[in-house]
Amino acid sequence: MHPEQQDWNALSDEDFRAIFRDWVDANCPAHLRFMRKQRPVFDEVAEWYHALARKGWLSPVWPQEWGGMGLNAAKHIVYVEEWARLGCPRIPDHGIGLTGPLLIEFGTPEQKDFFLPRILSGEHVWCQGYSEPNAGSDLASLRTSAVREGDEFVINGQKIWTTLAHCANWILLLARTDKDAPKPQNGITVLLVDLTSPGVVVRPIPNLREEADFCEVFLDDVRVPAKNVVGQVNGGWALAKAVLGHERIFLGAPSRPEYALTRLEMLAEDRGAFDDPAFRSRYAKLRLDLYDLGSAFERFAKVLREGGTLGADVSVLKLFCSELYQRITEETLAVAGEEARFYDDLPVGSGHVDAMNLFLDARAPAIFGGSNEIQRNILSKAVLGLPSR
Amino acid sequence: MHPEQQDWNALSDEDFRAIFRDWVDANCPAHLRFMRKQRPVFDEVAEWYHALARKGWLSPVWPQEWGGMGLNAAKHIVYVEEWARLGCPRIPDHGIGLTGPLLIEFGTPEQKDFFLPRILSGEHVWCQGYSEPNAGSDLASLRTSAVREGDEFVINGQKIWTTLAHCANWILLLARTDKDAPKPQNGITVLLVDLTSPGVVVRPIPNLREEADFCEVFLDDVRVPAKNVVGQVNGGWALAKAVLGHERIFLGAPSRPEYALTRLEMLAEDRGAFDDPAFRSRYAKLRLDLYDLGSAFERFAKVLREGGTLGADVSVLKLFCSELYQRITEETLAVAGEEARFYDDLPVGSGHVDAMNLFLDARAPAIFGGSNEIQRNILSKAVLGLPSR
Amino acid sequence: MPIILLDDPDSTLAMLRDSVATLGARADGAATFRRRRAAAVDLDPETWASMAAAGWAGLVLPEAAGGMGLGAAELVALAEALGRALLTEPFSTLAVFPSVLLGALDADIDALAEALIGGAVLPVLWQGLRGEVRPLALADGRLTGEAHLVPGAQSAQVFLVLAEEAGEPVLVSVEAASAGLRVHSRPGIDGATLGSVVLHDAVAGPVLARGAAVTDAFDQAIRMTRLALAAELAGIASRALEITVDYTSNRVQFAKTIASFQAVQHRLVDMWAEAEFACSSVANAATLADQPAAFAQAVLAAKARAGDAATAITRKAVHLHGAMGFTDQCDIGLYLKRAIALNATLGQPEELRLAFLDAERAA
Amino acid sequence: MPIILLDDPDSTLAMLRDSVATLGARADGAATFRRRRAAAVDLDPETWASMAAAGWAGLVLPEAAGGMGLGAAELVALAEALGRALLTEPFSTLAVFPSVLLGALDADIDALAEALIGGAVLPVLWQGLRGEVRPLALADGRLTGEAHLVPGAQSAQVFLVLAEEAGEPVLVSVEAASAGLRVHSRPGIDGATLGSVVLHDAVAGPVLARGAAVTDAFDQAIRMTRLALAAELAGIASRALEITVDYTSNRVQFAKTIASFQAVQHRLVDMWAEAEFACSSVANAATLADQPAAFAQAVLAAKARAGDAATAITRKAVHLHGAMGFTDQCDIGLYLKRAIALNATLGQPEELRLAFLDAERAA
Repeated sequence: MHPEQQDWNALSDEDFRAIFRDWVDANCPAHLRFMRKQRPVFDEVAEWYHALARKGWLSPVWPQEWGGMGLNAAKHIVYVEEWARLGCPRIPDHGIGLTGPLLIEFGTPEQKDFFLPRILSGEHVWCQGYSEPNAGSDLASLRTSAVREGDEFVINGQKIWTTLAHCANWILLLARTDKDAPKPQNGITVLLVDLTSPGVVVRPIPNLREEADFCEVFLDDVRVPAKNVVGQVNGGWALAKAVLGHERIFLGAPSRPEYALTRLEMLAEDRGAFDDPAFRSRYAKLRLDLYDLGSAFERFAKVLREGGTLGADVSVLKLFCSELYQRITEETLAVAGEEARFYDDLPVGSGHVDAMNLFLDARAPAIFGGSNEIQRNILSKAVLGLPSR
Repeated sequence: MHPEQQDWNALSDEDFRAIFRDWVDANCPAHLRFMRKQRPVFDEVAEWYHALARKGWLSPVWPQEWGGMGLNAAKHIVYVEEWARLGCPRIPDHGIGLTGPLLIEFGTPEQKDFFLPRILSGEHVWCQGYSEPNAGSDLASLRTSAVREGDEFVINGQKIWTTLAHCANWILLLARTDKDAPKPQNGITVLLVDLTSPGVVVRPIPNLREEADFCEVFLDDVRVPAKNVVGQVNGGWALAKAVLGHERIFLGAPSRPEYALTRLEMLAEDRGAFDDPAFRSRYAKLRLDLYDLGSAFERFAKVLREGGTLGADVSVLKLFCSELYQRITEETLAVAGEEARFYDDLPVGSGHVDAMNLFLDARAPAIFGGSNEIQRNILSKAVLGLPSR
Repeated sequence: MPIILLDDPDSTLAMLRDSVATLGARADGAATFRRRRAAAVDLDPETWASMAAAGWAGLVLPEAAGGMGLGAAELVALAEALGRALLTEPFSTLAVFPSVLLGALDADIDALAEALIGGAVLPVLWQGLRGEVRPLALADGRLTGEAHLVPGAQSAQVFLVLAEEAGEPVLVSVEAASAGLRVHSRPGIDGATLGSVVLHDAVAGPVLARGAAVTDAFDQAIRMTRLALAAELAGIASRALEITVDYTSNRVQFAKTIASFQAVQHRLVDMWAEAEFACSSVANAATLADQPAAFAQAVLAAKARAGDAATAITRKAVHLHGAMGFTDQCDIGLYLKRAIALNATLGQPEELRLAFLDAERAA
Repeated sequence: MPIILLDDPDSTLAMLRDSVATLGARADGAATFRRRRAAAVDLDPETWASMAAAGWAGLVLPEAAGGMGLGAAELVALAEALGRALLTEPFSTLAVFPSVLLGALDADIDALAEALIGGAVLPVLWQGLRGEVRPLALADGRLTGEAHLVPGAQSAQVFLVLAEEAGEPVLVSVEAASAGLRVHSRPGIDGATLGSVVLHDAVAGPVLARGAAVTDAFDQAIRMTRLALAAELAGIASRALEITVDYTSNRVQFAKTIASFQAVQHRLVDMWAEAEFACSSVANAATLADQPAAFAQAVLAAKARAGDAATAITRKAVHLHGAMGFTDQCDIGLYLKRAIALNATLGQPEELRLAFLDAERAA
């Protein structure tokens, strides 16, 4: 256990919230609060990353024996809520949120000993290599191959939408190890791949905001030691699906629409839009959508708090949240009026409102993490039990 | 040719419009204008029906040799537009709009001689027997059977959603004459059936407004002379689809939403809603939707006016029109506020606004005449050419 | 399927839900709706009596006054269950409203409370025809004026009346049988008539409260009644969704069930999401009942959300029932009509949202 | 696929459409957009010159002034084609606006018209930062003040300036190279910079018009520019729909094309309907050009409709392109950005609709 740790779960939510908030507020640098950029790269937030690591608070859910805080779901929600409320920046979190939990659950002792400390130290920055050009929503059809040769796997293929790969040095890769598996998802393996290996080329893909949030990763005869397989060869599908767990609730956390609404409010205040009852009417609708997203989030958080597990129905939060985020940013452009012609941020009395930045960013959450159409397909079966014929 | 007839198509649209409007305005009784009831029964509008028949203006598109006006599509549009503008009531029109045109195109000389004059005189009031309990949108699966016995067909089965059957004395019936046809639509026949025949039972179905717009028709060993078959036995599918022609444009005619908008305006004026900019904003949207429905209607009318034929794309009018009608009536309930709790009409300075009547009526057009979902299916294939796999 | 999730440590909520289900099984809600509508009355006396017998008339009346003294959570559970069962007697306006109003007073309400608990109908006269607050005039112990949108006006024994005397609000009662009191009825969309009550020099009972105590009591009554309405609307929304899932899962067109079409599935998912949000919004309000400022806001949000959800879901439900949904014989239309009625009672969503915003921005 | 249907008795419209297609084939619109954006300039000089060479700079300038003297129908056909081809040089604001403004004057405009036809950039200074009308001050033949949202400010040879002199509106010109004139640029969402032009005692040319003649000319210029913008937006809407139909008809997920999923099909149909309505609304306006009062209303309707349609369709189009749509390398995002820019130019839909309503209710 890290010297700063204690049994956080034994505290009341309120006490934990106060302790966490006070320290974060005192230690998260002001220039990193409420950043315009949704996904800063490692170097931009390294200072804050290391501060958290020193405190032992970098990884909220890892067990304390591995340097995490060991928070249960209820405390994890508090952690995420306060993080958002204080405007802390998103840190490159695939190591903490994805690779770490996967290794803790399925990794060998050697894998844990080697990789986990290097995540906490920031030496290893991870990215997630799942999607491919023809396997976006439909992961089972991925084609990147890993062929065993002695103690190594030789990897060939291409990944895409690999978030922040250009700033990462390791990738958690899904690759096909059995082309003849009766069901396509049965021939997939999870591998830990050093991005500095020969044969790896990473190419950033600028997004609508002309920022490189994600990348293509080309793998050409890349050799990976067999000891870097996580779990069973050909058993990767279950692993890839297992790690989400209760964290699916955070895909619907109100933080993005909440941030966008404060920006809309700032712009509306500055432009006098609140004097227009027609705007007030539309704003009130958005405000109450956000308020009720909070109530709905709490409805699922309550399940976790009482020790329950979440069903497929939790993705209703993601649907509502992503679409609300879009609607808020669309209204912001309407309030901007002729100034919606500008690409850069709009000056308001006290600073700037990144109206266009948010509008464009809001296109993403309805697509990534399983498009909203796919979510609706899943919900129609898993929750409503609708027939296929 | 009826003594009052002339070659209407030789007139300019403007001239025809003026002649038609002046006579209708002078002759359609005031108490029948802008009726609350969307579908009055024959007796309620008999006076107006006979006036039109005497004038020779009852059936706009029938050829003049059969007592119609012989209007082309452009003039027909003028006819329908002025009819709506002057608030004339809908008359029981299945004889004029459905049976008549079908017989004129496909009937035997005897059928024409017998039936057409009786439609014009009002002696025969027709209804349309297409839908069945398990064949609503999906007509090909209809099951009412007609079995040949000598010079007669014996009919058994049930029809539903038969508009105004309880006030009709003849029904244009689709029945299955071949159960073993390779494609189900190939075994269907059109028959002219006297509703006063033994074995016919008509039962009205009250609708959401507790009015009997439509009925169930039960047919139990009903005997119909074989000479009452229209076209070929087993050839009814093509006939049933043929009669619509350019008249599909009228499913999207702006008259219903236009009427509803005047009601919304009356209520809003009386209640001071126009002083509320938030209402003005919503009203302006509805107003311009109606305005643009007019432009879109004109886009298709122009095709007809220039002698063209309409494609599947014309049903965009029906989609937009039916959904606009709904949105207008929903806004009317919002303006009604607490008074939306009343079922009866709402008093305004100069009369009454039938807010709830219109709201409930507006549920229908999105369903009948091919539900809006079916329309979208058809459009996605016929207009956008979207793939099936 | 969506439900208002609330802590239920001693199973009171479950018991209330069971008891509604029992009544619902006996008194078919849809049939009662149609019967009452045909009779042009304001409530179904038998169902109302059963509800009173179950103790619901005094559910939120303080125990000191002989009521069950239950709170927001119990009220919400009961009202949601009534909504689901389509038990459409005017519980929120004729049980909750007078209970909270009377319970908030520092006055002798014993006789009125006893009547209320026993199933007597005690409508409150306070609204104008447009729903605005419209006190009657009290002078020399006599009432003059009119009130509208009055539930149970035909069946009333006693009316509770918001009046003004010398510029100050007062609350008095008046016997329904008083000379100088007349009732006119109009049909309501949910099958119960709504009354207009016109008083001319009608003899009032003693003044029950006066001044700020009256306005405070009205605020509380309106708030709790809105909460009950929100819960009832959430119940209607959830049940209408279930009925529609059932119907579309069994109705076959083009050799497939309607519910197997993706466009229908996505629409049903959206309806489900609306119902979920309605339920969680009402749950949120119920859990804030002991924090007055937050509760006031939460109730506004819940009533707006549940009203929008219930009207939108029932409209879509009617559509998904196809031609059948357009008939009076199909129950789904009754859910639509009931949703419209409750949504329009004590504030439509737009108005509630603006009240929320005004309060928040004033804070 | 949706198109603005107009009578074309002498095939002028077809010729204009062909000529845009020819330019579009040579000057790749998407590539030009990206190049101009990277260079942080206000237009692509080569494309602009080609457009002028084709006669489009003076398309609606009266023949008497050396223009082509064409009308609303031709303007609409050309602008629609530009929208479809993603030719995003500021045609509406830098060709249509000054052409109509100058053409409406009873003044010697020959030199200015010649420059305009030849491809010179003559932006009009009249807008404040929020888009409102903000005349500069003219005194003793010198201009002071600032204008914003100015297209082509960096490339301008001459500015046309709305100013006030002694409380009266006047129109004057000023050389871009004048001492006392400075330009600041900010990036626009459609890849062209927008200028702020600040004048301090800059020497103006002779007064071109004064009083009501100036406001009338501005009204006409704004109206025709809005019509051109509406047509361009309708073209963007239609083309974005086509691109999306193609993409989804070829992109395979779960062993089916995306466009074979019913939910996607219905969404595409709705997008098509929006584009159809945009086209018919613009066509309606074009046919009313000779009826001033009706035309004014029709243009408001068309710009509102086409703006809503283009922004909604391109947003949905980006979504239907999935992750690909979120990349800058995919052209569909450029259509979205262009739609936003034009929609926000000279009035967003809400503002236009309210102007329509105000005019109608005042009538």
